[in-house]
Amino acid sequence: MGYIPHTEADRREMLKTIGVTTIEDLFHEIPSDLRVEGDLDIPKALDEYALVREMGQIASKNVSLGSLISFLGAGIYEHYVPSIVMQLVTRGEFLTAYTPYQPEASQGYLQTIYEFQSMICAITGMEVANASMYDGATALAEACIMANSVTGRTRFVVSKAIHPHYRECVQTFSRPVGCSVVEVEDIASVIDDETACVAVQYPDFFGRVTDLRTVIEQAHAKGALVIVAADPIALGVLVPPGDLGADIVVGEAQALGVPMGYGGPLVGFFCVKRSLVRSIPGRIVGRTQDKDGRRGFVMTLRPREQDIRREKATSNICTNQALMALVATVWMSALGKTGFRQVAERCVQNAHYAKRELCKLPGVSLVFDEPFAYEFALNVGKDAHKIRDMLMADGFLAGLPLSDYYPEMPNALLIAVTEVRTKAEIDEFVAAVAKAVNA
Amino acid sequence: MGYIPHTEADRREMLKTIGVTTIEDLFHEIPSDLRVEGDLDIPKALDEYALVREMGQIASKNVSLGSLISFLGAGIYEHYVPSIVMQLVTRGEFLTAYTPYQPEASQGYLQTIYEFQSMICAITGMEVANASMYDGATALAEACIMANSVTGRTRFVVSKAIHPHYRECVQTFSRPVGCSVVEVEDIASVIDDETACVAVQYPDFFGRVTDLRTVIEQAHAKGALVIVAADPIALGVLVPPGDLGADIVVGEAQALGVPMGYGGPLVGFFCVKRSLVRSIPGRIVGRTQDKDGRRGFVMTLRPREQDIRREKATSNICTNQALMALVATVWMSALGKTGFRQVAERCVQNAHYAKRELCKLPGVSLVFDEPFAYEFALNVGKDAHKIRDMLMADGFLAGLPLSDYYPEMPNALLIAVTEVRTKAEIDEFVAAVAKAVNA
Amino acid sequence: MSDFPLIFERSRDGRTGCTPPATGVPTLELEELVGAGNLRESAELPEMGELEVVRHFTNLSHRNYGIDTGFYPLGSCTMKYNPRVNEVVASNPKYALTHPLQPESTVQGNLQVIHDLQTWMAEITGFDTATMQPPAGASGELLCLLLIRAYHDSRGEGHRDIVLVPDSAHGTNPASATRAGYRVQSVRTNERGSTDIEDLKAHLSPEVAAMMLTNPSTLGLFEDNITEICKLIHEAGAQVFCDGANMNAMVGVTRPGDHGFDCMHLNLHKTFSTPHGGGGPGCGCIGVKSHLEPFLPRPVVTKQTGAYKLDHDRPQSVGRVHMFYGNFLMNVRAWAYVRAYGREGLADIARHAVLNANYVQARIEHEYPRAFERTCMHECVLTAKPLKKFGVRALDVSKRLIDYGFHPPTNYFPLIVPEALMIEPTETETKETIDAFCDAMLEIADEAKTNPALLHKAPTVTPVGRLDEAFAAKTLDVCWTDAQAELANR
Amino acid sequence: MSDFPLIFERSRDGRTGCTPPATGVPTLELEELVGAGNLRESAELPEMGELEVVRHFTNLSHRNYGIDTGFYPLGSCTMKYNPRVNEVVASNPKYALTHPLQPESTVQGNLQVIHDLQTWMAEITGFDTATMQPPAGASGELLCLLLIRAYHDSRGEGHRDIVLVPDSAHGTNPASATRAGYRVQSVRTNERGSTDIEDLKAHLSPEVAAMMLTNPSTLGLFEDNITEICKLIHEAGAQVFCDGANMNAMVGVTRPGDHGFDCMHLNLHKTFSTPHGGGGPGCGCIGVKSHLEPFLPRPVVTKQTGAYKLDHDRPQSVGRVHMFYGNFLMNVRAWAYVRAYGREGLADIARHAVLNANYVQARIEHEYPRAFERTCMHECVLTAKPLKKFGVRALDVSKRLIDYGFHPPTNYFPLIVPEALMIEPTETETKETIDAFCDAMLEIADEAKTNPALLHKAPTVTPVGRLDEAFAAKTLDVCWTDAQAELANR
Ligand SMILES: Cc1ncc(COP(=O)(O)O)c(C=O)c1O
Ligand SMILES: Cc1ncc(COP(=O)(O)O)c(C=O)c1O
Repeated sequence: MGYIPHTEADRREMLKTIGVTTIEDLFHEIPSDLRVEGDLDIPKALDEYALVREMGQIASKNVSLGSLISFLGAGIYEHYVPSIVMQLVTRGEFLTAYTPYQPEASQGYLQTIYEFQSMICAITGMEVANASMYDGATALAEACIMANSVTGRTRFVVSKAIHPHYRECVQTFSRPVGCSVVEVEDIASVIDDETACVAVQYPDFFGRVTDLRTVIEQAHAKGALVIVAADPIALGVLVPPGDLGADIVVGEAQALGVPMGYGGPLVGFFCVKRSLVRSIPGRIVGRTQDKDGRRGFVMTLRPREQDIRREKATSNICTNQALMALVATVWMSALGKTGFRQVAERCVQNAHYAKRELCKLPGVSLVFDEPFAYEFALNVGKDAHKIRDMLMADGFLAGLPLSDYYPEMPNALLIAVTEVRTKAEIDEFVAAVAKAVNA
Repeated sequence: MGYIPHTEADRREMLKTIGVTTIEDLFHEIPSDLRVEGDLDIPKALDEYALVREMGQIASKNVSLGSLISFLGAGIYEHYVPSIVMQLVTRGEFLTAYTPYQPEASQGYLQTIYEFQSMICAITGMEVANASMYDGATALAEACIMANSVTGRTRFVVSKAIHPHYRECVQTFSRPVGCSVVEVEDIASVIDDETACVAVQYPDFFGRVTDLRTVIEQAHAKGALVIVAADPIALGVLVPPGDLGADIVVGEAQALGVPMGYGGPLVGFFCVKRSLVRSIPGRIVGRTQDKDGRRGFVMTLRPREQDIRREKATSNICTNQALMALVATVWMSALGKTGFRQVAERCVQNAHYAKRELCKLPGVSLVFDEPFAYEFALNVGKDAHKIRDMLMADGFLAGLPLSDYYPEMPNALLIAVTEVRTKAEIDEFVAAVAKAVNA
Repeated sequence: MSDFPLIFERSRDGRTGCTPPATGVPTLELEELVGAGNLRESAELPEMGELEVVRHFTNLSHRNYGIDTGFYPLGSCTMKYNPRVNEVVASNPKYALTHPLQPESTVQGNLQVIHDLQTWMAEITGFDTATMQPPAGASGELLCLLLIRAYHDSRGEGHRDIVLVPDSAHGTNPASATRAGYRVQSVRTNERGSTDIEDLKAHLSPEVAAMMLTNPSTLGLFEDNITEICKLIHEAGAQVFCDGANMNAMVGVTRPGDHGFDCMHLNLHKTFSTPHGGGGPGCGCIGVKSHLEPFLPRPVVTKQTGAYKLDHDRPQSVGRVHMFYGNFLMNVRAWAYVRAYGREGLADIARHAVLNANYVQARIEHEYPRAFERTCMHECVLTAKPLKKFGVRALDVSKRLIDYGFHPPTNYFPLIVPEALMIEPTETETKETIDAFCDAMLEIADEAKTNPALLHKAPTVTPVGRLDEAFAAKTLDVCWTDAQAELANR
Repeated sequence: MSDFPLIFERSRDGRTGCTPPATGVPTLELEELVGAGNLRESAELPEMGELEVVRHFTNLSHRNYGIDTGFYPLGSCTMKYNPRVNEVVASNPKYALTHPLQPESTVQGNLQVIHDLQTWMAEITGFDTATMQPPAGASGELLCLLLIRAYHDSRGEGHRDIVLVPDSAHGTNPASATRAGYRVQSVRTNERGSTDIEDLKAHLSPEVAAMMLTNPSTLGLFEDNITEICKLIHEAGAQVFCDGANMNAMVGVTRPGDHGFDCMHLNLHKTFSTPHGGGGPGCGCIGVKSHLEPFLPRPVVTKQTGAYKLDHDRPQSVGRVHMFYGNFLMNVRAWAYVRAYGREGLADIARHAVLNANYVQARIEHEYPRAFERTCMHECVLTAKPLKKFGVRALDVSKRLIDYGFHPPTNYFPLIVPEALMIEPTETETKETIDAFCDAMLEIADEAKTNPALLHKAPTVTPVGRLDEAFAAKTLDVCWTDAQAELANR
């Protein structure tokens, strides 16, 4: 198999033009002791048919959400994806293009990126969004580091109610550049004049909707930037952080039509106030025109980027998650203003119905009292891992045992309910939970 | 749900322009007693997510060849289909076009049809192929009727070794136009001066490869046309009927990349000698040029067709199976000269290996002695339906019990082995047959 | 720019593309296996790498107009949106990878789809039963006529050998009648665009087997006096077939079965959104009244005590009309389409199809007059006759539309309307799209008056200009050969 | 022609498209649920029908060049064929519909894919182990530097704070070094296009933590004395990182791990054919020698007694570098790609990539001289300097190539080559395609001499001409608002 089209005659003629006798000759600059002898220790080639079969067999060792009824979220969500999304996005013109360095040959993609940026701004209430980041977690880390370079301060105050993986990424990338990360529950108490930024999640990792106004005021009072890691689906109904005064809004946009894909490829988004536009990491597309005045789009503010600014760039990011941003763009277009709102409302209604029914079970209660959007921490009164495993046997992916990250919550499951769950499924789940907690 | 984009405002403005008040007004010419009252007795609408789930549930009542190892052929075959085929064919520009009545806006499709015609000619050894027919069976019926109009004769001599469904279609469509169908085993004996055509299958329904030269000579001697219903895969290795002197070659091209799809949509092909081109049914695409000499393609010889010639048309066919012809075209291009040959050779080798192994089993033998390509009738020494059902329980689709069509063969299974079966699968199958015939 | 290469022109000796699975079995000499003298040289298919194949067809697709690229108001063809969810459900391997000769117990899902659809199509059309076997509209017409023939035969009326066809009918109607062994007689259309009842009466005789009537007619008009017409024909002992290509005007609003028809055909690739695929596959369906049911083609899908069956035991059946059960995967799509609207939404299809067509008519009839002064149904038939005095024909208008980014309407059909422009916008188009189309039509009318050359030269935005059809018919190059390659290269 | 509309310009108040599933649950007032004062008005997304969305993106795709539409010799990017079978296997719901926080026992297939690939990548690159976590090349670079930093820290050498980067390096190298908290010092390239060893020596000091070396270099040249360089750096107590963006020259032929590197990154979206998707997703991978293994990011995929595990218990780990485990579905594709060639075929990739690049160089270097007089590897870096005297720049050549139907090569990189044209044909292109490209390059050289305006005006076949980048930076319209819509409509 393989994808090399050369015929024997092609090789012969090409070598002749080059002026060598064998392909080997072209490698003469590689010292012979550095050459691989014989074949690598890799399995043999598979023809296409066998390849598909083999990969199907490996896949069948997974239990997917095709056969489980899932209440698991924690940053990655199952949502309705219109059939048109993948069919449009996988068109070869999109799939096999690269970064639109040559704008005239890439107007299609450039326009979709401009549209992506605009829609993300509409959802977050911000003025500028970039073309995408790797994922929500690394986007948050980038945001903190951006706050460092904007403020010159090195202290990052990070809410403990931010997704643990987000916080881990912030830790990984902050320390090497000499910044310290303070993870706290009560943010207000620790903001000081050295604080570069305050980072909160909205809704937070536990699904809670807290009013951000106070913390934003407090941070701004100390000259710190406010970074909000926001869930785009929840922003279908919640006041957007831009309206509340956030300086930077980041997040994970997987929920906007991107397959869960075992956690990748995802697509982070990154928004800032217009005043911060020159500090934003990654690519941005802007509108322009050709000499006949025809509208066109180009990557703009390029001098921020690594290929031009090198060690002084706002970030090292180069390849981003453009295709997933396109997925989100088509998804947002397909659902539109009305459909997007409906998704969010239905998630909320489903989740609150599930919560009401679950909390009727003896020994089952909410961990927190605050209002929530469509995810909530449930105390199941018993070891959450055990309950999760029992429910798995009934065909449910019951949610995330929180003790994996918060040992102080051994009996808590983090449960997400999106619009794809029917009332019947929720009712069955509640019945299964009842059985499990009574077992 | 539904796909109607009208807003309330749209409707209002449009009605105003038309000059009526309600949409109802537009139906004023339909007498009120002919109007549907209330809703039809159709199930309620499903949203897209529910629709996909519901159709998935219905599908799960099938046992597909995804989970069965199949040796069933009898006119429809499981083959390797490169991934590129469906991904290219389902591009919207192809999928959602119609008949290329406006050639300037349809050069893409027209060229693919010209390429299809050319490749079918290359495989069959014929000079002209049309753009497609509904399927192999109706193509054979059309061929007989064409023979009737070309020769003015009304007697069709049809080999009993032609696929029973093909023969049934010939019967259905011949009698109304006043033609008689003679189904015989020994063709030579019945060809007479009233014979419009002789129809044979190649390889025949039982997979046998018989030399067509004699029958073609005999038919031509009596002034009858020879119609060969040919299997395109077998023509990867067998002398093409065009080389042997056939006048018309038809067949089913499903094997060239088209999903089995429970028998539809299929794609019939229809070839003739150049001298018969003006009698061919259906559409044909030909090369031409614009006034600047640029090459282009158009539907040609249109005056044969029903929309122009009406009751005197060569056929009533209008919509054909263009998309499936495109599938076949991409498939033939992807496999190419070498790959196509390999497919055919591997089918033959696999089938003959299976035959050798099966015939080693006591009580199991071939029904016929003639050479075959990749399908053969196997005497399993017991009721073939029972054996088939036993093998089904072991995960094998064992082939076709021939007694469904030939009551004189109660113990025979028609077994096809294509290139997708591995040696291991064949060996397992042989073992399962051994078990079944001994049970 | 040089010509877009044929795939054969891209071929290179010895190049290979996709590789079929390797057989692991011990092999023997091929000729021994298939018989001496039966072996051939490899067929001259192109020799291409995989990427080259991808590029060839991707770039060819760019040279093709489809509904997905723009407005396609091709009259009589109902070029509505082809929902992509239909493609998703139909590509499910549990449908796509089933073999037509599997035991019935293993294809209950398939049989349910067919049975559901039969039931729904009968309900929607007002007939007693339906079959999904015909692979396209024309085969549905022919099948209906075969049923009618069998019916007459069964009553000893086999001598009836005439089928009446309106002069406005689609070409498949007379062609199908011929295929069913009938003689065709033409019935005139009156000044309202309906069947001329006097002419009909004049044609009715004991030799008439059936009339084929399109309702709404190919003029886009609902047949006046349809009940009376059916009654007259029945009184003459003949049957009435409805060409249902125009069902999009009627879904959920009125049912041909209630009009008095004995049978009808549907084009699922029109009314029920299955994709046209560049000319096919279509998907036929016929609905029949109970007196025709015994003659339905074999096998019939039935439901008995919860299980679906293929009933082959149909002694009066006309036989088999398709290699298997019709274009099954198109049934899957149509099933999805019916359920996407459901009982509560189906009538909206016809309502908006008719709204859009009347809107087009209202917006442009001052330049392109209606053929008949009536409210149209799902399509309007206009005429470009007023432009003739500027040397402009309907075809010129059509070609010029391509330059404006639209697919042209159907031209010169129905035959009885001079310079016909048959415009079917369908219900899935927005007002803005239709407005843009109407604006273009009006602008073209202006151009016709002021600068007709623009129309005669059109289209200019396409990869080729107007093509020489006579040259094609004369050269008759319909199959690539090396010789032709040379010719093309000159 | 008017501008191609933005999706917002197609929006109409009240229009709806795709409908999410209806919740069957009893509902309450929304504000009660999410808290008083927390509700918003609906976000201003476009309001479109489904067909309009299909058309918008279908027609946008027509305004975009991809490998599937033509030759894409963008240097340093390895724009090879993206096999469609990879898309098929990766869209299997059993991969695509798995959640990253499912219990390990339910994702053994996923973990196997990752583990297999780790193993194969380590084998192909010659390192002891590999991780698939970085989502792109730059993140792989940064990760390697974080490992090096942790390594130095673990040995009490945390004071080392300089990273050496060749002047020819890709911009991500210095940027990543900064992100890892290092100061960057530049090392010169010598007259053979290799590292200037004297300059390197001059930079080596106890403060140097690492050198980042691209091999083959961004000049498309195999580093002279690579073993010696690694030795020198090691002697100075520093580590050597290999930028593996150019692995396509080496697969199966030579292994950076054997050259003396301590770690390297790969871009699976280059060497291993995962699609570039208009700028991403990429897929990184890093290979490391065993001394760096303790520092690998969490979690590490391991195999223990037949079961695959996610090992979080990595006390020396640098932490987490991706939200989960990297771009997993890209791993699925890369797995398929490796197995499509297999042990027996992998070396053919590099062999033909190098063949194609040298062929381009040989065919056009008389007009576009090589930057260095050497055999190139998988890409050749040429210069358009000779055309400068005709007022023509590398950019003009590139834009003119678009008119000939080709995607331009990389321009002006590496920075040390004036008027650089960095051409990477990849192994999946045919000789004919490459010949056509070379012919165009030569013709353009002629045009430059005889009619440079042709180049300055290029491209002309695209929907827009050369775009004003300064205008974009000045206006900074990066987000659609109603106000801008008005502007655009003027
Ligand atoms: C009025 C009418 N009747 C019949 C047909 C024939 O249908 P089909 O093309 O599906 O065979 C058509 C299709 O073009 C039509 O428009
Ligand atoms: C030489 C080199 N190094 C590193 C990179 C960065 O890789 P990525 O874009 O995947 O982050 C690139 C990509 O453009 C490159 O060409």
